[in-house]
Amino acid sequence: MKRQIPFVLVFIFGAFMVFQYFIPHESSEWVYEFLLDWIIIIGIFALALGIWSLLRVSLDKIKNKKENYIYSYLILFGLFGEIIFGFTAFNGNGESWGFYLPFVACALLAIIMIIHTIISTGKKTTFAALAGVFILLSVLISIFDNSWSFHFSSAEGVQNPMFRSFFDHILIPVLSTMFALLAFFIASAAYRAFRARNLLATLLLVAALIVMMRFNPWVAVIYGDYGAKLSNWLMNVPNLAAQRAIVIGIGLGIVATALKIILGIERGYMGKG
Amino acid sequence: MKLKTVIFICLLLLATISVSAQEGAEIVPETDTTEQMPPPAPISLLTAVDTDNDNGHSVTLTWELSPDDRQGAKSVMSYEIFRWVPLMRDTVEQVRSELANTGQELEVGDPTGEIKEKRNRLRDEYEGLLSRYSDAYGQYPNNGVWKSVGVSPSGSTTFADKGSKEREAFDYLPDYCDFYYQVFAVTSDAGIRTGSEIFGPVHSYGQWFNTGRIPIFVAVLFFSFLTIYFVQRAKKGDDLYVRPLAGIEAVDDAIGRATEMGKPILYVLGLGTASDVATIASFTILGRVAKKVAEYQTALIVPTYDPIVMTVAQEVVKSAYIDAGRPDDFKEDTVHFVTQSQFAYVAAVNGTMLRELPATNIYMGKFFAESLLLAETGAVAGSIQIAGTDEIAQIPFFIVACDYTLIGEELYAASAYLGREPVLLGSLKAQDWAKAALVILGIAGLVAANLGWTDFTDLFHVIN
Amino acid sequence: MDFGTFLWVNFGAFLTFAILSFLYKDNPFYKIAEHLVVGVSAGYFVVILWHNGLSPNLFQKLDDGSWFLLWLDSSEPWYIIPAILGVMMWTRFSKKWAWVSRWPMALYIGIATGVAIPLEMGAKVNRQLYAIMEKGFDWQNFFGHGSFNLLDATSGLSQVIIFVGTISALIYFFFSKAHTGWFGGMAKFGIWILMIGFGASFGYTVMARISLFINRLQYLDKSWYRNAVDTVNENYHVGFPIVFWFLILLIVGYIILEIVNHVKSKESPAAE
Amino acid sequence: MNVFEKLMKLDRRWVFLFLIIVCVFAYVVDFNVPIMVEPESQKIYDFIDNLEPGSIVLIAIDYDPNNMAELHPMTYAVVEHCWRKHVKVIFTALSQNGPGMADQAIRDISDSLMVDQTYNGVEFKGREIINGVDYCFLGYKPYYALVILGMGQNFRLPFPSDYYGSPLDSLPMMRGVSNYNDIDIVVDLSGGNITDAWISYGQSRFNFPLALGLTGVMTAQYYPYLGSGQVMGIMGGLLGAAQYEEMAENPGLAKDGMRVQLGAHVVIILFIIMGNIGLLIERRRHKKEGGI
Repeated sequence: MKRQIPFVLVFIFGAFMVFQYFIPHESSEWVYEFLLDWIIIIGIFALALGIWSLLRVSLDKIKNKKENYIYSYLILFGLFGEIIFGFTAFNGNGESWGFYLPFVACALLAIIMIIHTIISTGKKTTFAALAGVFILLSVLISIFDNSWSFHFSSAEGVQNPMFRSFFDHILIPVLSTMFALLAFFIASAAYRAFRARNLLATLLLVAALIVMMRFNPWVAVIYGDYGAKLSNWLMNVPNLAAQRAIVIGIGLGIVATALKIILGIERGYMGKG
Repeated sequence: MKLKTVIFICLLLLATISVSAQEGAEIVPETDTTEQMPPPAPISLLTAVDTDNDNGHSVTLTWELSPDDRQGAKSVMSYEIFRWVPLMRDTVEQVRSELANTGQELEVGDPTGEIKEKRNRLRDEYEGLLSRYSDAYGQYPNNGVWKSVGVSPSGSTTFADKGSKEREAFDYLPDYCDFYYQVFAVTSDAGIRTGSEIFGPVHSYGQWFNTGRIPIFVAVLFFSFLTIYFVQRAKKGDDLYVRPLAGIEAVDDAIGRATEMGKPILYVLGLGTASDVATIASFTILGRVAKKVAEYQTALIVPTYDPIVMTVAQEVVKSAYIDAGRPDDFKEDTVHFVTQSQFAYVAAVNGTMLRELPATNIYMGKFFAESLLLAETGAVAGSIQIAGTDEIAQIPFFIVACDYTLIGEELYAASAYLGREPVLLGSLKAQDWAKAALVILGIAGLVAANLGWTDFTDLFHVIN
Repeated sequence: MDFGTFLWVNFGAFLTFAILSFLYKDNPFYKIAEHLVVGVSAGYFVVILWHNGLSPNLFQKLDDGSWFLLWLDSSEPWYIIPAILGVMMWTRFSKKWAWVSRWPMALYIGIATGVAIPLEMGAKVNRQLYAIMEKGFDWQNFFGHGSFNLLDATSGLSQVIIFVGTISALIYFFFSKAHTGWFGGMAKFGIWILMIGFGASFGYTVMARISLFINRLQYLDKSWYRNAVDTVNENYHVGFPIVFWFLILLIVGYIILEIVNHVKSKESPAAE
Repeated sequence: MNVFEKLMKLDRRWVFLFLIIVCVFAYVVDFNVPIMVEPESQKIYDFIDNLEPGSIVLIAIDYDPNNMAELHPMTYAVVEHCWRKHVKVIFTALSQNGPGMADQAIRDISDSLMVDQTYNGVEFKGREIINGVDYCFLGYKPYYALVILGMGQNFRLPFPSDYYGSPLDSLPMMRGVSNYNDIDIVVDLSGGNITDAWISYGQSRFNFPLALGLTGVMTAQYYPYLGSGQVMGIMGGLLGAAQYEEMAENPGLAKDGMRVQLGAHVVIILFIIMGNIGLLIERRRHKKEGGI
């Protein structure tokens, strides 16, 4: 029973969605949009599980003092810091920050102390007492400080200057530099893999070289716009043929896999026990 | 493409409605203009029908061009379409905008519950008005005015008067109401115009089957039949041959290698969510890999990008350990969540690779720009790498940087290959037959196209 | 430039260098940037999904109901169902009830696969099939439009190559037939076409990826380095040159340390 | 191990180091990169160069910061060329982060117009660029295809007022300018699928000359439109921008970037060749040893 119901659900909802595609009527659209809303909401609820997993792994490292455990504090700091910023905002235009930063510090320390209370084996009472002190401090600040306040039901927190600074000066530089590392990796991958070991590797190498030469001004001066024409032809003829075949294959693969799942032929994705 | 065109023309129409609503554009009286220029000839044969294959709330008009379209001094520059609307429209619009305002007020805050109450009252009033609204359309030509619903450029002979299906939207167009239309040919001087004969009444309503999608329907039915047929044959014990795939055979060796070296295996499910079929296919592969890993007692690391993917992957790995008879060896943190940001995830996985030095990295699922970042770092760490993705743009990078790559649909075949269950191999057979059918249809269609038999090729044309 | 911005700009530059240092090898700076950004991005998504996902898609749908009636009196009470399903996901925290979480998962996967079948069949199979047969070969311009031009992508010859290429590449993907005889020949041609296509699209991407690095160079140059050397700049801050030289010192020091370590390890190979 | 084997198995960090040195060197040191002008970008330049003073060009800035490195230089080159020739410019930004890009470009180019310059032997006096006289920035509106269609009727339909809030009729240059008929050419600089909308909703419907500036990855995809005449010219990636600068004799951002591109491409190609030479020599040696 426990094991059968999920597969029945998969079949019912899957089959419905297949037929829904062919029914343009309003009522079928309504169900469709409603179900897609479900997916979004379930996904957001599941994020709690994700954050829990992230915390567990970090705490486990700290608790067992595994290699590099010290960096796990940075994860905690970033995670809780950003969450606190995202749910608080300054009243007025934010010209006065009041005791905002001390509050954030107290709240973060309180969280760290609570965590240590949970994971430590000795000294539990010391950590608990410290946690109590910091909680008290942050509660007091949030009661008596009028320059900022919590916002849960509206999105003022996203405009919080600290939230934006974290985004602009931590996330953006790191993420775009990570992306930019590709400039180097594409070079090293080309060096390592573009060797004429056999016919297939040679075809790969020659096609890539022709296209790369097209963007090299020195080569263009010698060959004229022949390189540009050749590389455009490569993209619009052999590449188009390759893509078309792959797309058709992928389409059939997706439909076959989805069918196997809806019909209950493939059950490997669902747990047992 | 056609659907897009229709949608965007309709959006344009909405914009014009809003503009004309502000200006309160009514039909310009056709006097005094004759002394400057004679009015253009009107359009002819105006017809309006419900738009086909949609959810209703839309009427399609067609007409024959005015003889003055784009020629001569009284050249027609555009056609303006008018629909007759009851006078009640202003009341309806007023209540609707008040209702919309309360929605905005609610977002600011509603400490006393007053706004909420007002909103409910307005909503009831609005619903009542709407039900009388459709009756008012029936009173044509009394108690109503002509209202511009859109402009179509010269040379066009069709226009879709499409409204919203949302009852509280400003352009809500009710179904099953009597609509009357008139189209004006307009010259460069907006005052000089000629109206057509009035057409009506016409209803809009939703359909229960989209005939434009029949080719897809047939294809799905045909393919489902093939799959079920071959799976049944496989169940009966037919021997099904599949040719070997290098990437799949490598998986077994790679797990063995990891065991020998005493190093872990890193399995990356990619950036897909659990709603991507590529990721679901990857789950089943993960299941097979995890089972072997459990048998060999090697370590497995599965960092995930999406919390639902993490949950499903945990289930999959856990049951693989149970299948292998080692439920106690399963640790929940084997599958862990990292973060939902693409490059932050890559940063973390890259760090893991250089710290844990896995013997084997397996990438299966949806990958985007990070494919090469992962694969090159994996190569630095000296791992054997096996990749499979259906993101066409990323396949070249995997081919270049990995030892084995499953191209496109081979990813979907992989779970059948790894499991070697006859039932799953049956579906591969179905895929092959479908491909053969496509090749034959493609050749036949091309021959038909060269001979100009568009009737045949149109059979395969999907109209949205 | 106020002091807060000064600190942030420098921190951004530091993180940029920290990530770039990964090219050499894994190091403490990279670890700092990596762990920090994992935490911050996870927190960022919690906030964004709360404000942009949960709030409009759930809370606002139920907010005209009252909690003691379990929001059943709201105008769209059926939105309680996804909320319940979401909460069912949380049964995973308990070992005994974890199986309940499979129901929402089954729903999720059922809906996703069901949506995919007709959609992918239409977009990937039907549409491509029609694209193959949509136009007959252009016999008039078989060798290029106007003049003889083999590199004309819309000439009849190119159309023939596209067609044959597509069919052969499809044949390469056949699973249940060994690649032998004429079938194997077609499959071989298919894989050639695939490889040429992959090579070309690889080559095309190089320029875009180098541009990403140029972007980063410009970022460091304009928003950071220029503040340190260009004293007339409105963003000039006396701290910038200090930080700049400190960073240079740090990098040089690290390089020297690495060289010393390298030499030492060569002198005493037994140490490994 | 001989030299060639070493070449074969070179640690990739040498590739990184070499690349980073060459890139930074090329970024800092100003050396001349020969640019061969392709006919596709020549056509755009010639068209704008032959415009009468007072003509109007519409420049659509449809890219995000991600594609800035490739597309920003095109904006700078084309707009400066227009303004130097006293051609008026209408800017639109149909991608979400476009307005920021356009705003920055307008400010920077206005500054550089203050200086006297000589391009292609013609001396241009520095002058002040005035909003509403020399240019008009319409700003951003969502649903780009709708906006493109709407502008075909009248610019005032999607944009009753400009980006800075002044009504279009209050701007001197917009008087008597109603739709694409009053515009000489549309230049779309885009890093995404807005280009498709400009072709199918804009050009094919309203029949104006359309020139494209695209990222390198996208370029090949749009060449078929050149053949069909829907597009009059294409600038592809940084190279296309550099070609425009070359024609205008006004080296700028693109040529700066092109130095880095050239350096990086040469390094990559050299390393590929090195690897293959190593492979070739090793193979030959293998054969010899096998023969004995």
